Amino acid sequence: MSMNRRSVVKAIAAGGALVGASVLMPRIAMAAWTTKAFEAEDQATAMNELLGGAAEESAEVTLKAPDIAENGAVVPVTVSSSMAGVESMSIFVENNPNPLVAEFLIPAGTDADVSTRLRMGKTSKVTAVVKANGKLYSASKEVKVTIGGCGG
Amino acid sequence: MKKGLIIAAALAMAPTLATATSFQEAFESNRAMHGNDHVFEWKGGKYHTNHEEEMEARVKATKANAADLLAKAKAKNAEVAKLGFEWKLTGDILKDAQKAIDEADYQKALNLAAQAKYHARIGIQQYHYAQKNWHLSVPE
Amino acid sequence: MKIIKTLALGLTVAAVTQMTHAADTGFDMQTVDPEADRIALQKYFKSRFPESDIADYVNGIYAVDAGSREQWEELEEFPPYEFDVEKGEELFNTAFANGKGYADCFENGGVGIRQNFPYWSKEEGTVKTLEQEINECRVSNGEEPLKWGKGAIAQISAYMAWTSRDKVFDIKIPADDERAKAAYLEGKKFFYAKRGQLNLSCANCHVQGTNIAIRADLPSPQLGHVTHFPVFRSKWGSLGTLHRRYSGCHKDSRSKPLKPQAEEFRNLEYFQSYMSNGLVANGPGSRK
Amino acid sequence: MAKGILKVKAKASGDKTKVKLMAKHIMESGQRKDKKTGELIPAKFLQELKVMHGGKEVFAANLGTAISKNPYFAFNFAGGAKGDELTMTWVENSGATSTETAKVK
Repeated sequence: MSMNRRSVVKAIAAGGALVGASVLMPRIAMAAWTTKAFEAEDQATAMNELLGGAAEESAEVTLKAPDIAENGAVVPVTVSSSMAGVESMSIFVENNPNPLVAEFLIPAGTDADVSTRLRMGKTSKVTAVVKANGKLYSASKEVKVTIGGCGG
Repeated sequence: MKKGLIIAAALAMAPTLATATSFQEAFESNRAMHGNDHVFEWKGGKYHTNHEEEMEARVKATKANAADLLAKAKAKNAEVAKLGFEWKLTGDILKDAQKAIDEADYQKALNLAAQAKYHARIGIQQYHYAQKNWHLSVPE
Repeated sequence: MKIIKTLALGLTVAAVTQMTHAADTGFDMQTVDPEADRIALQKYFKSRFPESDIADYVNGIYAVDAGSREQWEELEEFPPYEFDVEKGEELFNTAFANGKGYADCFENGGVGIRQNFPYWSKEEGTVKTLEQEINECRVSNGEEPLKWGKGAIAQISAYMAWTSRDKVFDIKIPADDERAKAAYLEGKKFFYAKRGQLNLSCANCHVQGTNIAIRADLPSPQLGHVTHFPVFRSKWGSLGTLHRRYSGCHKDSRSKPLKPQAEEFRNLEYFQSYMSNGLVANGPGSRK
Repeated sequence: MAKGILKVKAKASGDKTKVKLMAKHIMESGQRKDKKTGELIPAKFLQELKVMHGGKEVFAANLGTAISKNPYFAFNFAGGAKGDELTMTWVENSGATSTETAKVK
């Protein structure tokens, strides 16, 4: 997962405007933020750019998300897996403008169990992809986003 | 014969429809079903389904007439505002009416002013209804 | 439209038949009985939602709707208002230019007193709310008043609510001042009066309409309505005061909202808070 | 130290440490329009977050614009004791970055 050229350029440009090297350092030390994956507009491309392939559904991946989101701006989601050797867990919202929401890197010793809150523009399938022992496994769920009546 | 049937039906459905025999109810249901400019019969008389404000707007579309109706609408809205029952959109409708006058679209101004005045009148009605009947919605 | 009218008519007629039962809760100065109202309201919700515990109504809609409760509990794992409570504490403890502070304006230094608001002020002959007194504190110390709806005033109010968590609401209607009872009655009347283009009263949605979807929103129960304010609403993406919510609700019925802290709104808050007597203060809250 | 944007609740329980953290950040998606000007508000969001404990990485995330305003994450890691320090480093898409610390309770 090497840093692609565009994000290096962006990092240098931004870093240069701030404090230079000291700002840049931790960025390089971190796992790269994959521009192509995060900016992809369809899920298959995003998944391929991020993880290098498609995932197969697995009962060992658990995606906890509401059936009907109270508010699309804050949808609580938990991804977990009972598998050993989990390296990363990623979340995709198929109908968002950019389907890739986040990628969590799970070092050895950390549970494959992460909660977060995400934005959904409209009703969509939400997919969690777990990378374990170099393979990709997924679980999906449809989350409905509705328009409220009480705007005030 | 036909009339008798209707009355029988109304009685059968009482009390839900009991008050529907008032002129107000006859007017509202005809208005809801047929819109404005519809003629209906009630207790032997013939009536149209237009709001009084719609009739007020049926004057020559001149600047003076539009300004006159707008002034009346504003006064009515001030009245309902004082009672705390002003509707949300009325202020903007009044503004749009003024804009239409400024753009010399007097028919549009008349229609908007009539709409605003209607809103204000119903708001006042709401206030008086609430004074008398608010307690009816208190649950047991 | 017609259907709605007919329905409304049906409801009105149904309400008339109830009137004889409801009459003992009082609709005028002679008969109004706040304590009877409060007990009647609790009974109403107990019969509507037998599974829900009365004490749980401080959690609003989540007391009666399991589906949204689960998401709310996830949010409460790390509530979105925590930054605001922190900021509120900082603001609360920042001295005014004259060296005094909010603590000087309130009983017990402003700590643990949320449950006593609003209260009837005999001297001023009006209902006083917490936000009102926060601003009065500022003005009397030579500071500019804060805007009512959101921002600093909501944060200070949130901090004060935070220090009052689990204290029991005990709103009093002094028997020696008829005007207090009149203010309560006005608040009650406001709550039950239909208004706006949609011809809705607060009660239509928050008593009869509790947990019945308005498009995708489930109206909260009137019981416990005020206990958790100020509230961080996901819809707002920020913290807001009770009167900000009143304005919003008012707009939703297509009324032109009254100004925050208008006498009508303060009377409404007085009535609603009295209805929550016996429940605990649990503000600030998070809502959808 | 300048006040950070992270609020961390880390609690050691048994052989694990449970971490819940929230960042005070707008997470501007770049897809919202300014209500007044009608122009798109440029994206401004947290892109990366890393949590270290005792020199070892225990959590890292790469984030997109669909993470909610005031991003929230919860996870558990093995080890950790009351009083230990966690070090969090975040990077914004602007390139701005900072490192903050918090204690395990």
